[in-house]
Amino acid sequence: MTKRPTADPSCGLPAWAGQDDLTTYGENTWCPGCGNFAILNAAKAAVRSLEGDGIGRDRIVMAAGIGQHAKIFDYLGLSGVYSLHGRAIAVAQGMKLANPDLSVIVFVGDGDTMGEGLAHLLFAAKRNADVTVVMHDNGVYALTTGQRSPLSPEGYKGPSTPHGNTEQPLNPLVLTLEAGATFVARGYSGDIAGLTGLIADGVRHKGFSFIDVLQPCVTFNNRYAEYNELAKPMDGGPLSFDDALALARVQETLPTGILYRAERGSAEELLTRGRNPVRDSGCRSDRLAAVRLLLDG
Amino acid sequence: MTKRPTADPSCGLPAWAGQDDLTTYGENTWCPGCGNFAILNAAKAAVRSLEGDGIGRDRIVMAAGIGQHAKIFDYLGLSGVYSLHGRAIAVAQGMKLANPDLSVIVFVGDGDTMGEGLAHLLFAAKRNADVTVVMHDNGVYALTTGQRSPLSPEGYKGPSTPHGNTEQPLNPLVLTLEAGATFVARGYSGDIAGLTGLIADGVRHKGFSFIDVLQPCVTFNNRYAEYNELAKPMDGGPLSFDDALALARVQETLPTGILYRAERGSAEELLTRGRNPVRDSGCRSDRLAAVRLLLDG
Amino acid sequence: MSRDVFTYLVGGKAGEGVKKAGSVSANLFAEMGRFAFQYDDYQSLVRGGHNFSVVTTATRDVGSHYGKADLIVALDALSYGKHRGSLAPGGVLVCDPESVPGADAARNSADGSAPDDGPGTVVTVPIRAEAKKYPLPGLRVGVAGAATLCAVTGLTADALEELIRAEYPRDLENNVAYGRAIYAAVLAATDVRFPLERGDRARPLLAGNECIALGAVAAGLDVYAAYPMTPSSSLLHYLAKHDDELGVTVMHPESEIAVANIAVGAASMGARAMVGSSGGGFALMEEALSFAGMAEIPLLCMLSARSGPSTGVPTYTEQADLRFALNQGHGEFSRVVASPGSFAEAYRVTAELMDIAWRFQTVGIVLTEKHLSECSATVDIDVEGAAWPEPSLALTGAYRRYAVTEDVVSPMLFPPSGELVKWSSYEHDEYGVTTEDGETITLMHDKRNRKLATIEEHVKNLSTVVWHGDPDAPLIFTYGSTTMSVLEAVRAGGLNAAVVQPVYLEPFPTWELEGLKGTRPVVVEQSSTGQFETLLREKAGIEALASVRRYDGRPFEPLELARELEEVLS
Amino acid sequence: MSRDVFTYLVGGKAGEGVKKAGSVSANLFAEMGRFAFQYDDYQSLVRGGHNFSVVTTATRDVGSHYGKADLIVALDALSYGKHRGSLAPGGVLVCDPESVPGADAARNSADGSAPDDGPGTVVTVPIRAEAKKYPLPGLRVGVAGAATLCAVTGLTADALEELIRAEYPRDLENNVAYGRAIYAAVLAATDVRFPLERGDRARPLLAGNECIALGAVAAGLDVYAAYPMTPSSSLLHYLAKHDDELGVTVMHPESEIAVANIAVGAASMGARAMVGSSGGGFALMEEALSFAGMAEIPLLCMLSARSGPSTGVPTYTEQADLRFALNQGHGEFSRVVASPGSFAEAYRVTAELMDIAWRFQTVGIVLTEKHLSECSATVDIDVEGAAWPEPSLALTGAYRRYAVTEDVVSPMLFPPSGELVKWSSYEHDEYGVTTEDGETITLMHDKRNRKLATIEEHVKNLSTVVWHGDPDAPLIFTYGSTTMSVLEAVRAGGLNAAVVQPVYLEPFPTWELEGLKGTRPVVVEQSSTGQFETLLREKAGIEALASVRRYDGRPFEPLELARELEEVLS
Ligand SMILES: Cc1ncc(C[n+]2csc(CCOP(=O)(O)OP(=O)(O)O)c2C)c(N)n1
Ligand SMILES: Cc1ncc(C[n+]2csc(CCOP(=O)(O)OP(=O)(O)O)c2C)c(N)n1
Ligand code: SF4
Ligand code: SF4
Ligand SMILES: [Mg+2]
Ligand SMILES: [Mg+2]
Repeated sequence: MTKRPTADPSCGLPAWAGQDDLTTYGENTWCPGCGNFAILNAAKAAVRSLEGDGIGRDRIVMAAGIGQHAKIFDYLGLSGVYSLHGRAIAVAQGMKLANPDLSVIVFVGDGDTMGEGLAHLLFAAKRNADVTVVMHDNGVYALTTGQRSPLSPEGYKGPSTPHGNTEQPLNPLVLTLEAGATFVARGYSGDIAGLTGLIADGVRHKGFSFIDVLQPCVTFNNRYAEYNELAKPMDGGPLSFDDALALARVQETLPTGILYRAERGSAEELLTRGRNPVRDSGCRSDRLAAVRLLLDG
Repeated sequence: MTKRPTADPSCGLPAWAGQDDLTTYGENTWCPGCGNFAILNAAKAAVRSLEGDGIGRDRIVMAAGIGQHAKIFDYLGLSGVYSLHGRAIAVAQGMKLANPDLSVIVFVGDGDTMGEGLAHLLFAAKRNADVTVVMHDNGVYALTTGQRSPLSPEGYKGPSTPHGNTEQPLNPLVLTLEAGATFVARGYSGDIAGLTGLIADGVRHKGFSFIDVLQPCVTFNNRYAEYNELAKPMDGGPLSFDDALALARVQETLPTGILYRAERGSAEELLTRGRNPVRDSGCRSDRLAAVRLLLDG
Repeated sequence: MSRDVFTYLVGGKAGEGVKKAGSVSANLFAEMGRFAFQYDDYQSLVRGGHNFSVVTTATRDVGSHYGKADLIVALDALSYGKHRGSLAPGGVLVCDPESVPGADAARNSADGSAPDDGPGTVVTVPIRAEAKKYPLPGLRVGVAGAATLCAVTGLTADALEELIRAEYPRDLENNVAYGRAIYAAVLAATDVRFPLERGDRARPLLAGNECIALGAVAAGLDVYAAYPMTPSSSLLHYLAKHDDELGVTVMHPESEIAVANIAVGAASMGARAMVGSSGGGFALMEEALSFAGMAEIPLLCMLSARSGPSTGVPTYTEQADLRFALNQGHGEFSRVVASPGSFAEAYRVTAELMDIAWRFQTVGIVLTEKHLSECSATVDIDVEGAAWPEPSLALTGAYRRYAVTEDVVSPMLFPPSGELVKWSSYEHDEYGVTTEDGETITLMHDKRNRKLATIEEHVKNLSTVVWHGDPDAPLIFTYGSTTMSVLEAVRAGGLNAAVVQPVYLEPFPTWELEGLKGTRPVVVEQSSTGQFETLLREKAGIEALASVRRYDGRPFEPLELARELEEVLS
Repeated sequence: MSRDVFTYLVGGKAGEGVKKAGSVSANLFAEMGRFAFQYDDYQSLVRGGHNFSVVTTATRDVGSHYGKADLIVALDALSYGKHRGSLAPGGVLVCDPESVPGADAARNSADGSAPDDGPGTVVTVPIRAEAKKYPLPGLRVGVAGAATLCAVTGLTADALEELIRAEYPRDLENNVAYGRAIYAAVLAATDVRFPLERGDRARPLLAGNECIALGAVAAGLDVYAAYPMTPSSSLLHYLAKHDDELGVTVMHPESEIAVANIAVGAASMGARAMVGSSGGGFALMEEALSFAGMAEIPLLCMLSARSGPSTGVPTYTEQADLRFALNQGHGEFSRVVASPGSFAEAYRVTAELMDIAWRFQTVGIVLTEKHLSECSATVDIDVEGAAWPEPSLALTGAYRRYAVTEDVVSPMLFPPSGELVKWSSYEHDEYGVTTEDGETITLMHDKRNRKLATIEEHVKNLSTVVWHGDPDAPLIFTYGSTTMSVLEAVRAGGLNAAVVQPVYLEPFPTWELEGLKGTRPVVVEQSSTGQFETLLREKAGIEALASVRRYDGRPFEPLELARELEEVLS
């Protein structure tokens, strides 16, 4: 249950702050040991790193889906929108479109965005929307108590598939690459430093960034042991498209890092052709003049 | 405007029949020269070919989305469901699940199924739903007067993108392959015989079949000249996954035929574990006995 | 023969420029300072079939096309067959002898009536044979409409040429030659003339969706997102075409779900966002409406109904989405629904709802129908009369997005701002942080519910119910685009009736209707179950004396409606 | 001390087996032939936080848990703090000294009341210290609940062992040893005993969603499709778990949109299909509901409401989706909505709606709330009383899917059949072929609308409004799961009141309520805007004398509600 803020503003922290100036007072309800803690910490570190580059935290906003992953919205001291299950990437695109000066980080779940919201993910990649998607990939619908997600392996037993999952999993890295993402990375919650770098780089990248973060769910899908062994930083930087795709298919090891990066005009710059809808919004007399123009034209 | 049936049953045709026993009286409203006519003819020929194999037309049902493509529902003398824009593949999966003895052909548009309904397509591929998707790929939203579709090239000018499409197109063959489709083919409405074979083979294939049919829209996207040159039957049969993927990426030629075929348990057989929900539906006393069992258990 | 109301009908195949022929004539009338109303009847197909366009004009305001036409141009046999019966007494039908073999001059009797086929004169003119002298004959036949119209209404051949220059610039010289030939042929074929007086002043000719677009722009529209769906698509097309001039960013994404969530996201960062669709697409936006309601994100929507349910009859009209529009989304949140009864009102109401959406951080729905969305008319728009949103904005300070204030609404603030601004679909505390605490849940429900009364107070200052005509006359209730038909019927039939038209439907303006409790009006609507009638009974205690309904997808015809009304009113 | 109604509360962290501890006790009571009602209060999290389970039992039917508990087991400090105030006079609270340092025996005064903290006795028992003697102590503490309950209610240690064998078989021997130790410690710590009489006979203990599942199965459910969403998920889980036994195929696809369209597709081929969700997921199904309405495809839906709007408070209850449920989907089509007021009614109503959906080829919605979906109780289900669908099926012959018949509904036929069977979302003719013809559009609207009256006639034969108690007493109106709370309040408070509960909400059973027009009942509901009250006023002309509403996500507490009712009734 959430307590109202108690922080004393005189101590220098804002009224909503919890343990630090990037953490709210929102009571953390993740299970002890959950990989989500590391993602939260990496996100905070990434924000600080971006501030070092001159991207102030006021200009960094976030959107979240619905799921355990999304609770990060309540904890992280960034502005933004706690949206709907599966819709965070659509909402984030709207945020970016409204004010392209903002950097938008989208925290999504694997159920959230590979299931309910798959089309938004792939279309954001296709049009190269300039948002950074951090997918908390725990291979399960955790918040709703462990049903299989689109990334769960065949045979996975959850409450909706007590006889075992009959479907084969989707490959998120492959699909985002194929859909046109210009920044595709794999992170691991067990490597906060690496993840911090990925998130910051994703934000720095102009265009659609997708980071598949291996996130063990200690309660429903505890894969720490496996990930600790397989998820090691990859050698070298981004690969060619073909090599990235080949690496994305490998399941025997799970190298982390930026698999692929490319340059292409972003959705918003192509669509707005340089305008900033919020900043350049016309005043009343501009608007009425435009109306009159069309009426007379 | 549709006329009520006039066919005289004494001539041997059913009351609803139009020019032949696989065509209804529904008035055809496609533009003269439209590629959809050829798809209709290929579908009829495929049904006749399947009948030759002992798959009676009563067991072949269809679903259609909404768009110009979907008008085939009104013309083709098969039972089925004229569904919603983007939802035909979901509806078709329900039809197949209800009665796995049926063969289900799904006629969809490129806007319909690569836009509004993308997730259904990719999930049907993922779970290997045993339905055959015939995608009328005209690269445009024809019925709604020519807006760009997810397959339209960058720069395409339509009424919703008068300054030119700012997005790059999706590749339907690549995405269905990557999602797990076990039968992926390209057809061309200019080659009715080839298309007939693909549809019949798709139906024969146990598992998810996807046929991307190049279909010139003479009104909004007339690509006959280009297709007549580039869309030639490929040499040889299905390829390895990697080769199929490589071929699917090529844009300089558009070889038609079965790019890829593989065997894998189908969604319905894995889910129903051999039951046929409609045929094996329990009678009232069975059901009440089951209820009592659980109440007492 | 000069007539008070003159109606022109042109029919042909889809793809032959029928709609264009209609709008050319409507523009011509508008430039003559006359009023005009254009209705396009078209099928859900792209080539072939049967389309027609009807334009009615007068020197006074005209709210509908008429069923009987004074001049009919039938470009093909189907049009001849369908519309021969629609020729007004004394009218003239011009058709092509090739398309209509039987319809030759022999049919005409001396007094200009063709006894076999009903009233009026039928003449043939070589529309297609003449066109075949030039390339692309199929694309040219629309010019025949303009030529015929000019000939019959007594305009000069030079006036026709000017018109063609303005309206058919592609392959101009051939068009002019063709038009002059048809003009001469018509003059030779018939003596029937309808000289049209000039009216008071030229007015712009606009479609309903264009009025909605301009209303939104007048109220500061920044972002419009939509997925094509008849009859809402023309709003998307219009804004996309004029985005630079209007200062609007337009996006057509992958689905209506994306549309709604993109708009919500855009609004959360301060952009005045709007979405539009028809029933099926709107149904997909419901979850996002409830989201906007909970998060208190301003969102303006346009819902243009077509004949339903489901895919229905996409290019035809109906008013069957009323209860759907009023009850969208799960849970309890404020929303405002208004339905314009005229083109000018479409402009005004859209701007008002943008204002309301932003002022109260709520969902606004412009409910309209194909009939208003896609018809065009000469309009007198009160450009300056548009509302301008005055949202409550925070002066920086310790910001709480959902601060519980005396003013009911919590001030807004948009990044970058130096403050933490958290919008949430979860139940939340004042900072927007999720809560499961019972007291806070109650507090926040109450906070949101207080807006209902505040919105009602605000709406009371607006024109929520429009009275047309003598308030002491027998009452007719109607709403939305049907208002135009009813008003025209009353005018055409010279009926003694007052027309009462609720513009706002949520909050329902009971305060305006209190005096009418117990009255027994006639209720006119395009719904098969009488949703508006039910609403009147349930909200305002007004029981219908008689119901006049039409739900075959076609709008009411004013003279027929007048007869029906006369019957039930007497 | 023997009590009419005995309430047991156990509280701890999520993941400690709190809910299980509640259901173990409820099962124990059920096996004693008693009635039991279990309420689980949990947060939207998986580990930690604060969960509690309350079970109230009696030898007569009991429709709610109670707020004051006779026995409380507090597994952690939070539970102690939250529930210390909920101890009934004479009750006992058992807690762990480690978790609750201050709560030691010293707090107890001689008469068993702790003057500092309110009534009742607080005793400490080494729940955690004892558990630490075994592996996985955190998973074991739930057993302490069972041990305490047995000790305090005077059951023997052997009875406890039997219970543990049945309910905690994993690592059984350690559980037994642990349980016996706690049992002994409780006996030593307190003298308070609540001997519980045996009741008349053992009844099954079922959750509301289980009753709905069984009702659907009784009426022939073939295919269930759903996407997880609290509080509907347990219906999915239950059917998935028992699919073989029940003969049901269960599918969890990619989204609710897929769910609804898969179900429509399945029904079109003859499978009795059902879908379930909560508000947000249901909102996504709207387009498909309108589709089912147009295509006349039978579709049964379960909508279980939670605290809204939008994502809201997922694990808490509310009745705010009423108007949403009644008005789903664009356009005009028939639908039937009913809301069960008890567990047994959930079974009956679900089967009835399956029958109605198939008989009339329409949409049926079982509207319920988290409170019914997720509470459990001993139920007397009339298994044989379930309706069985009797759809109108075509004898082969020249088949027309949408034949306009005297019987109103067009017979169904499923492939393979030798006939052409075309279902369509477009407006269609009798064969299902698309039409844009005005006459056919009207005909088909009329055809579908005729079902409204036919459905109403059918529903009139069902138990649409349930009267509880003396009809001459003052009236209380309520519906849905709130009925259980109201009935318990009336019982607990000994109120002189009749409770009137409309089960069917669409068609609204005005015929049953005609005699009540003008009465001024009290209206009780869990909605902040009074949707049910509005419905009563608008549909039945019944104006509330007073409204009792709760919308903090928690169900009503019977004694508090009784007091509130007493106040407004007098
Ligand atoms: C439309 C809709 N459907 C279903 C839900 C219920 N729901 C909430 S979270 C969730 C799954 C979460 O899985 P994932 O996205 O993987 O997040 P995780 O909890 O694993 O972090 C679901 C199905 C919802 N809130 N909205
Ligand atoms: C939910 C919904 N949104 C939009 C529409 C409107 N609509 C009908 S067809 C169509 C596009 C059709 O494009 P495509 O699927 O490519 O078919 P085509 O006409 O090109 O064959 C659209 C957007 C609709 N019927 N339903
Ligand atoms: S359930 Fe899994 S994902 Fe959720 S908080 Fe616990 S460990 Fe993390
Ligand atoms: S518009 Fe295009 S797709 Fe539609 S019928 Fe005409 S040619 Fe075919
Ligand atoms: Mg997950
Ligand atoms: Mg297309």
